[in-house]
Amino acid sequence: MKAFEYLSKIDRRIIYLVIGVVVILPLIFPTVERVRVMAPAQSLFNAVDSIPEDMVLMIDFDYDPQTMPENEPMAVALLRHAFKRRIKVAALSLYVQPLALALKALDQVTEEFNARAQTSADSIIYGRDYVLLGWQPPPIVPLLEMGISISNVYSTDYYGYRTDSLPVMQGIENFNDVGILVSISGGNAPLWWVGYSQVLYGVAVGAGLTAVSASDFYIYYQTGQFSGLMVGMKGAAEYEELVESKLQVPGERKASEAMPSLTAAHLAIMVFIIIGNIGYMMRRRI
Amino acid sequence: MKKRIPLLLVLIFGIAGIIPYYSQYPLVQNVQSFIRNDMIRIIAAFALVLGLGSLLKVHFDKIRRHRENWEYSWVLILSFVVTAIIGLFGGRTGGGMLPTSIGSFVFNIQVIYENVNVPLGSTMFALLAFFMASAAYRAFRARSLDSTLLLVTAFIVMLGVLPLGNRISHHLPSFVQWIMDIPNVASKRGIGFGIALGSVATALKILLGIEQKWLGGTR
Amino acid sequence: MNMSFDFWIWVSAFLTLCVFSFLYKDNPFYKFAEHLFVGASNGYLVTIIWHGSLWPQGIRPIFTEGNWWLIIALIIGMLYFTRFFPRTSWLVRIPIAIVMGYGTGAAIPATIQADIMRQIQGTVLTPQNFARWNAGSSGVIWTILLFIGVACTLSYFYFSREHKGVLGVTSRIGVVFIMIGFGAAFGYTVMARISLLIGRLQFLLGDWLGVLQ
Amino acid sequence: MFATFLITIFALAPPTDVRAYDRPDDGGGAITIQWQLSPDDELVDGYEIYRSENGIDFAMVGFMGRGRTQYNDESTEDGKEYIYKVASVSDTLEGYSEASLPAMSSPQWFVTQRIYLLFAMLVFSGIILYYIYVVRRGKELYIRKIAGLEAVDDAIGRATEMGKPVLYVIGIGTMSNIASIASLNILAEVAKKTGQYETPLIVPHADPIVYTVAREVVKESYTSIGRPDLFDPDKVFFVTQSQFAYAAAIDGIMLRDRPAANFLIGWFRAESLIIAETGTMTGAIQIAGTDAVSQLPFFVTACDYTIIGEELYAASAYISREPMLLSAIKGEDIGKIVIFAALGLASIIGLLTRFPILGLFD
Repeated sequence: MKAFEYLSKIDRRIIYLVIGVVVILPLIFPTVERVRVMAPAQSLFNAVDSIPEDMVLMIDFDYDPQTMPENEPMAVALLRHAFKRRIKVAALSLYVQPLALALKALDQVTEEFNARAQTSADSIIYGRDYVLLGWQPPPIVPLLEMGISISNVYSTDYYGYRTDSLPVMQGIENFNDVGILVSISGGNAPLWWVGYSQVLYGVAVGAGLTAVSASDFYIYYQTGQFSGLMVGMKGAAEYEELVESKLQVPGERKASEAMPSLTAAHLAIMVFIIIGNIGYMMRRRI
Repeated sequence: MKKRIPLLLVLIFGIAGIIPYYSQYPLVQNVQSFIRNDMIRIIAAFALVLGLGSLLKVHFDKIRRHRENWEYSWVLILSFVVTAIIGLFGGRTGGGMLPTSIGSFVFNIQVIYENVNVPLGSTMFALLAFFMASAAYRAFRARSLDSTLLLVTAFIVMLGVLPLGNRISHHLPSFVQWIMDIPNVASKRGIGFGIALGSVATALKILLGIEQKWLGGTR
Repeated sequence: MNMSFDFWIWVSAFLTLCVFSFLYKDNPFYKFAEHLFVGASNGYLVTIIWHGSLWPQGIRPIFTEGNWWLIIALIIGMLYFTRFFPRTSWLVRIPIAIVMGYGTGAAIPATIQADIMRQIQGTVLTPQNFARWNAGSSGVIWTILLFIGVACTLSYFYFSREHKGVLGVTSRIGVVFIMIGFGAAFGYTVMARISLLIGRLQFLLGDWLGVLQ
Repeated sequence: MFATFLITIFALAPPTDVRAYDRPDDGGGAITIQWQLSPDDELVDGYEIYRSENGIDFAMVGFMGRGRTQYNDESTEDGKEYIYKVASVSDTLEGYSEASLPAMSSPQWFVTQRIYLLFAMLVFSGIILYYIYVVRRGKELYIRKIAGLEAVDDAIGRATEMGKPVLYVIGIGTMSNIASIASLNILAEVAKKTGQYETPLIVPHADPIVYTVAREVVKESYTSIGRPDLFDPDKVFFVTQSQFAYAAAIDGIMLRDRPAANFLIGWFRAESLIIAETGTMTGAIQIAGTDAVSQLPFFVTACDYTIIGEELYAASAYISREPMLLSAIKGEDIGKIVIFAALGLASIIGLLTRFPILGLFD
């Protein structure tokens, strides 16, 4: 019994140290893990892949620094998919803080493609291949107004250009010209796109979710309100797998590289819970 | 007068918010676009600035009264002023009146955000992994049948989402997908109905002026 | 190990370590980092509000398009600031009533349609829903199980009658479903929290120290 | 007759029964064209849609792929008559249909398809208003006792026996969080009970406004049991607005004052982990209650009893007997019965008849 007495008195900081080491080691000595793609990520990939020529992929960046490590790999994988398939992208945000992260992700993937591009045809040019529409308060305005006119809400884009003068926005008037809207979010934004924009205008909605809120969003996936889901870093790794295997787009796969560490950490947490409960059972029986 | 006007406005604009679902008549749509674009969009921008005003007021009071940790309020105010100046006068991606680069060293608002806000914000939440590990060891107990069922499901899901889970048995990931699609959807949908009814009831009471707490909150 | 010599990478690394220092104990570095975060976030907020909304949509159109109505909208917006002056602080209720009223109104049909009607549609026992799982005959069993789960969870949150008799049984089954739902949420939340830590360590070890491949 | 015979040899069979009508429930400017598939549908690449204003010269306005039988022409002027033809097309051959009857697009004031949504909204508002009216006229409304509240009484009893204080943590919510307001009602009850046994009650806060309201609630509870002297301003205090500093401060209180009962009731975020963990370490009875769904799994495993989501609102209504809260709970209960009935009825119809019941909920 003394062993468990000691075990339960371990200082909190030792546990922090253990979990830190458990996560760091697989990062330094990575093992390659094949990621199995599940239905939600596959259906989102199919929905984005089947966007017609004259429509855009609209991406709502709704994550701030707090959930960036989970959401950014999703945004990068989605952008690689769109740019490789020459699908026009319109990016926006319902809040202020995510805008800088939208710009960060867009710049990163644009540089990746332009570094490899020889001709202007296969390079990514702002205004021709994608536009960052920016932010307009409050969320209810873009949610309802973009069904009538996108350029009404975002008359100037993030850089100050007139939106309807940009080549990418020619022929793109409202939600009827949006193939699918994917909301990459750490909060409830995907629910608003379903509740407001989809109910009123029938726009297809997909979502990239942090794993925390994911279990509450499956009810909208089961009814078909969400055309597909990326759930947590695992969902990002699945989408990265699809983009690399199906479209041969090279690029660092941050989420997939994290899988070995995630495995180690999950096992460690499970062991902690088991030890904790054994000690608890022992103490309760005496 | 101080109550009747706001309550009347909340009812009028509440009905204005309901209308687009039930009519797409061109006149109605133009009025809706006017309300959204030319009224609500401009007014709401000030609401955010209001939050900022009260934040600065709290920290100025803290400094004046030398309350605990008041020195750090200076850090908050100074960092706000510096980033605001660089952002407002330097432009969102540089190129404003204020030069935002000296030679190859760039310091526009985007670079500051990526190298100050991002590390601070994401590390703040990365702490949670440590708290989670410690709580897992010392707090998460199978105290009752309910919490035992919870922990067993959690173990299955935690294994199933990993590539390791797929190697243990390729049925495991599909079983986790089944847990998410059936029992999880059933319970979250049942809970969701209650929350949806509650939020509709609250919204109706606000519009009809029965729920007036939002008035009091601004005393 | 090719450590980075970029000034900003070192700033990010320093701030990351300031926040991690909270793990040891609350200290001046953590307090500095916390207050810097709030200050810098609001500095960015003001920048975007001005360059993204107030100037291009609110003030400039008055001169370029002569849209005089915007002046009234700007005045109503400025009523928010009356909150700091006790005598006129009731005026802040006007802009709040307009913005909150419209949002609250729009939320009612949206919630009823997306969170109630469509969710009922996804639970009803019909051949169409049986086929939704495209799992053949087991699709029927799953839809029935889903129906029972939703009904029992709903009965658990029924407050007008004691949990006795039939209602006692259904709410007990409801709790089983609720606990499985919480278990799923627990498992995913553990994944979420760990992923955030891995993301930061990928920065420290990769971009800063250059230890990773 | 002979001419048509020739055409059929060298041309594709045209689509039949072409009909054009104003698209319903829209803002005008659109005419819907429907047709039956051409008998040669497999050979066809698709269908071209032609429009004319005078019935003589036709211009192409749209194209739909094989197997499709409907197209929306969204470039029409309201109040103008149009006649349509649809041609089945393969790379060389074409088969023109008969001209449709003239059609004219016009806007509708009301989207008839959403009549069910409006009906549901009005019915539910009626239920809510009925209960507010009934409660205001003083009718007694029954709400079952929430199991969590018995756990609250046991916890206070245990703390009193051990002569240890009770800790009440209201979370980091503001007055706009419903959970914070519900928690204040429960705090009033806890203050009354701890006052009767003179057990010290510690209430740390993270929101200045909630703090000022809570202070009044505790003071009033003590005076309502005739013991205004029990109120100690050092026990109900504001700590900090920073999420993690608040959690760290509460850990300090738990380790220093060793409360025997911890109530974690209100709005929480990730800091709930730190608080619940230290509480378990000190061996206190812990009762949690929140509508923050993402924190509930951790409270269930870390605390002795958890009040889940809506139960918190019901508990606060049960204690305060406040008309607004009571009518809300009763109205929502009726709403649940309606949902339950809709599920049952729709299932019966869906199983036994061919009626497309799911369409009702679109």
